[in-house]
Amino acid sequence: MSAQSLLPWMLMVPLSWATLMVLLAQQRDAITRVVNVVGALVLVGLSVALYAGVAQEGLAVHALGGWSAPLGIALRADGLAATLVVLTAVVSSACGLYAMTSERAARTNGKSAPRYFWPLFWLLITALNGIWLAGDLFNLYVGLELLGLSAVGLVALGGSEASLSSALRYLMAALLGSLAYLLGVALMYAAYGTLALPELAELITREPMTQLAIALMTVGLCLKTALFPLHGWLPPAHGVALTPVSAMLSALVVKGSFYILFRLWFEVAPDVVTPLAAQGLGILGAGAVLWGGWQALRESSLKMLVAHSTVAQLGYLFIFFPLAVGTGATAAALATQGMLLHVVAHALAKSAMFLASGTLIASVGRGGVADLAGVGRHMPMSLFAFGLAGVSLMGLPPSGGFNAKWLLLQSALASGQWFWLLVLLGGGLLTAGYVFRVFRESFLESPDDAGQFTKTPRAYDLFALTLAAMSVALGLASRAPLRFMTNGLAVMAGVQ
Amino acid sequence: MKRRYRHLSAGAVSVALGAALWHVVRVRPTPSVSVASLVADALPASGVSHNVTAVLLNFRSYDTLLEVAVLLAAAVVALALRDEPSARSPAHVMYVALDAFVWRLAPLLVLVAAYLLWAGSTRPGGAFQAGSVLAGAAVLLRLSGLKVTAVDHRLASRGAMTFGLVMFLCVAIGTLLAGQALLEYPAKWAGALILLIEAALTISIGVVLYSLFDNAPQARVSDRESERQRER
Amino acid sequence: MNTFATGSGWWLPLAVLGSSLVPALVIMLLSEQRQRTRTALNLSAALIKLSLVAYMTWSVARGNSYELRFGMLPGVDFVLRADAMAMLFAGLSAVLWLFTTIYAIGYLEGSPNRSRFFGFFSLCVASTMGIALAGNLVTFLVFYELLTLSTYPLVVHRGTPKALKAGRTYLRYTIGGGAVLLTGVALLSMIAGDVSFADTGALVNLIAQDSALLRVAFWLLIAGLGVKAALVPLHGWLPVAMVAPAPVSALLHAVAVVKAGAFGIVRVVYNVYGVETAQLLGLLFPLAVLASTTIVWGSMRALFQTEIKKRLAYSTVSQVSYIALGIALFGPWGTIGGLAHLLHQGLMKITLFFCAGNYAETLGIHDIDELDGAGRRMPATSVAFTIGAFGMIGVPPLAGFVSKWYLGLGALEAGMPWVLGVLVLSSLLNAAYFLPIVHRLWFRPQAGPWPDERSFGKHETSRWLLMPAVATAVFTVGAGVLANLPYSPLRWAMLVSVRVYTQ
Amino acid sequence: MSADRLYAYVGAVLVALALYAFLVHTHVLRRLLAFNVMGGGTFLILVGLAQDGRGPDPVPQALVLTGIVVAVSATALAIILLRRWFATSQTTSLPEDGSS
Repeated sequence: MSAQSLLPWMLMVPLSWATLMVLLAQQRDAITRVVNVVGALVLVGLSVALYAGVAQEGLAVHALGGWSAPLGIALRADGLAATLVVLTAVVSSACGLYAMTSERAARTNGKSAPRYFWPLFWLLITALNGIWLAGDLFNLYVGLELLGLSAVGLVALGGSEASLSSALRYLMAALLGSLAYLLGVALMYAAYGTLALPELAELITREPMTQLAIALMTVGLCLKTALFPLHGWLPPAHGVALTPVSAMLSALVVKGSFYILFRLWFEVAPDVVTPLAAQGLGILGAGAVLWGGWQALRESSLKMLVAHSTVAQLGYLFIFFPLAVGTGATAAALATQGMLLHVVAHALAKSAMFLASGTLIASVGRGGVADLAGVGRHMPMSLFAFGLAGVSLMGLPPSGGFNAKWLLLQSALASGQWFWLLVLLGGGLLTAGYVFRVFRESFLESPDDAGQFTKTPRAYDLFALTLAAMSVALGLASRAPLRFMTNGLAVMAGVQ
Repeated sequence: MKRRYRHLSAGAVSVALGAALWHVVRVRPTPSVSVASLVADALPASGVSHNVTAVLLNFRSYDTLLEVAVLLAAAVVALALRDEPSARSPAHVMYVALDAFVWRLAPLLVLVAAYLLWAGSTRPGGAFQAGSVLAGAAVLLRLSGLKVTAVDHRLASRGAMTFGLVMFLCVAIGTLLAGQALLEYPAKWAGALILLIEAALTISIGVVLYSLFDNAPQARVSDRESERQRER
Repeated sequence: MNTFATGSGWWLPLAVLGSSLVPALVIMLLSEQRQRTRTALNLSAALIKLSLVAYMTWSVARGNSYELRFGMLPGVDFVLRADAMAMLFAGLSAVLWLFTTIYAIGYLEGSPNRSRFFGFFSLCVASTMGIALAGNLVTFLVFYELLTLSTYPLVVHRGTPKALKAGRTYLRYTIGGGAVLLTGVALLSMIAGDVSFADTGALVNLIAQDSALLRVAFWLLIAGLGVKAALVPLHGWLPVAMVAPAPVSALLHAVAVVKAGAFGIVRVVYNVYGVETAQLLGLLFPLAVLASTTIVWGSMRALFQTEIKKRLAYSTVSQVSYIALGIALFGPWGTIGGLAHLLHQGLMKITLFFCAGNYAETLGIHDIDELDGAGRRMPATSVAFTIGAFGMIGVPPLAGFVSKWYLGLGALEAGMPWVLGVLVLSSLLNAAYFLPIVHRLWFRPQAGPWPDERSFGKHETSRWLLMPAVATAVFTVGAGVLANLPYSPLRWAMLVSVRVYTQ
Repeated sequence: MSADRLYAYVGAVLVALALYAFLVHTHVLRRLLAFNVMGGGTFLILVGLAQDGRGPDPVPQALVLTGIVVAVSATALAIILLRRWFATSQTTSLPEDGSS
């Protein structure tokens, strides 16, 4: 099965599973569990096969419907897309298994698990794979919508009043963002007559309609990636949702719109975007790092703390723009490698942290950070998983987060922009502030903690630990994956 | 944000956007690529004679596939947030004229839907328009108090909702298994396959759009109010 | 550069690291009751590590070296290399870790959270080994930060609000220092690419165009390392961290954390910059001044402390700067003095901490004025304490004297006679704050009942606690008297110094 | 000034007006209506600009069809969430916007 023939299966499998799950919604727990596990295994297997295929054959392109690009839509998979597909498969499988375990645990002690979780779960994965592999501007729009709606649905499944209001706020932001993006697509089609990304990359010139289109798309995608000051919708949505849902939202969903922004700025229209605009995004990113960190420091609920940390960590991704636009080839290459490694390392670490936090909250019974006193003795492994994930988020070695911060630092130094160096370091210290704040609470030995911790399934720790360990292991060997991820990217042309 | 401040900033942003769009629209773009001509050339091989339907269900059929998934996502969330049967009140609106006409009108509407579906291959029409007409008919029947089976958690209703997507997937996976590219219909079967998909989609879209109307939570203020009073 | 591990005998450094990483994870998973398995695992890990390090030291002395290298980052390799300098610190750590493990097993008898403690304890030794064996600056940084992460849970092990507050200060210093060190390493890597410890002096040809950046990078590195090496303005965390249990404070002050900082400074001056380049850039003199002020400042503050562990903490602040002073004295004698003191101070200080722990554990003594007449009650511990104290003062023929002697020679050779004055002054100050304690131990009658006495039958204290203290005291005497034996600390320091200066 | 160009101008005005309404109103249903009007304006621009001086082009019309279906499902989802939210909290605006 060549990579080119594997591409459509990356979409057909999750979409078929989503349909299957709608039909199986009423069946007994055992059947849905088996089907889901099989689905996860097939998804991971196929994505690894795609990764290997792209590694051998390079760029894989699949013309859908047999129609070549400007007429039909093409699925494209380069190193970056293949890596993100594997990342999606791994993180969503871990979150899915976590959700399955919590469903079984909820059923055993009488509570009812939210119905119709699984169709939305598989639709979310379809949308993500659709976005990573898309080669067409309008197809990205439909992918973004599917991503937005299934994510909002998953947040709303929480059932509480707070989850409804945050789902509604999330939907409002998502809709506005998609419309801004669609307006940009409309202008691009009017100006160039085609929607296929490779064709657009060749045709594009710097003229008012294109600049307005790129600006609109950037605003829309920044709103969907919750860049500071447009981040208001993210903390409540990620903080209130079910644990596996918030893990997938923070790790993958916000990265989808960022991935499109990266493709737009660096693959399609590198010479339309101005260094000034990039500095603007960088300053907003710096604002996100500082504001998100500050909010996380003062947050009293654990999951909201982790959600604010997402806002802060996304700020790092936007600091990449001033380091890569209008700077030398080496600085741009280092910044790109740093940013892409941060996308992967953050996805692994943040999902591990959310799963670990969910386990701690389930065991303590209350969601506050202050309520964690003495949990260190009863739930050592979840705390250890939280710690490992914290190490990667803080950018302390050995971890993927550290390597990403290292590359961004090198790029800041190579391009002589000292300001971003200070922001990166300051962000790391802020992150250390709120991660160790959680540790300080949980190491505290409260005398009266005589067994008021409820028993939680041991499997929870396994999933959180695996993801956290992968993020740390990435720290030891990130040269090969990075080389694979970045070859063929336009921004790396100068260095390869 | 104080109200006045909010108005001013919103006004500024909208005026800026409007002005930018206006400025950009004034100049007539001259793109070098014309996909319209490509569509015209490839139309004979698409299995339908109407170019929009050809684009929708052959050249860019992948978009349509994802779009049906979007519809299904909304329907699934509607099902998940559906009121328990006990809390559902029969939305019965007493319009004498409506009652008199509706049971004569319904078969006509179904006929119109069938026509729209059939016309899709040669003239503007197709699955979405036909599905909407069907859903409209169902809503009219529901409003006039006639007993329309609810789209609830039963397998039958969930089956009907996903029927269109299932057929679409079967065709798509079929093309893959036959060694073709995804959704690459064999030349001589293209027309038939498109019609098959369209028919299945019509039913599913009708059911989904009706379920989006029917499953919306009833906002009966009465007992909700008392419940919130006790809560405070 | 292929990414697979390369270099001769690459598995040996990995085995040394693995001998503490693997037990760390296994112990973490052990349930609290499995006390015997945990002790067996700890001791066997320490013994395996000791034998591996001994073998490597023996073969490194014969000239061959071991290296593990693979691609960690674009443009940066993960390198573990066993050269003479590495075995110096690795040897010290392996030996003292064995004793600290034994001591910790005895000390934590019956207290909660021991699996967590020993898990992070082994993680800590793994990072110390990593620091010793690191082959380039980035690998050193990786293990340097891992040390911070693995020591924090040990400092806050007791879980009391006081311990957590100390932990917070500890973190503020070490994480801040880490960020400064990271900036220095990043800056240096930008200028000179992947900075390896093997090809020292590579920076000399860079002096021409960016000597200013080299200076900035040097002081960033020294500031980052100075936090853990407790140089004056950055030593605040050390006394505060005394709230931790005794084996942890012994570990922090004699073996791991403080030495890591000092060893880092050694690596930066000798292997990163090379002594000649540092001299050319005029970096050694300010370093000597900084070290001297720390020595005097530490001793002064130690005078006024009333608690035993606080006094020992400030004594460490001053003693570690001897090492920095030795390095800053340009010339082989200064190097020998500095490196020898790195080993000797480890032996002496750990003896003192073991004894302080024994007093606290068996008699409940925490303050100096409660020590009256303890010599009679706990003779063996008090003899060990006295040996340690005399060693610190520099009384011949103990280890302390040897290193101070060579430091003196180095000062003369480097043309900085005022350093001799500093050495003499600090020795007097050492005497001023150690002799009163020794006097109380032996010549003062016991004044009333011991604060919280625990009897151990006919032994003065539990064997687990006594044996390490006595052993390290014997080592201190040995390092002094038998200084000329082939594998003594002094000879090894000479070997390293020869290799540094002939490269 | 061909008819298509007129659609584009009208679309631009609609988008601006709808954006103003979307940002100003706190009642979620009003914001939804604004969203639909803005969608309409965008579709007008999409078809108007693409066909300005080049005759009817099926691709933008197909895109508009897809866009409409997506807009319908998004609006339906928003209404369902709003009614469920109203049922539990008796307010028609989001918490931070305050009741108006």
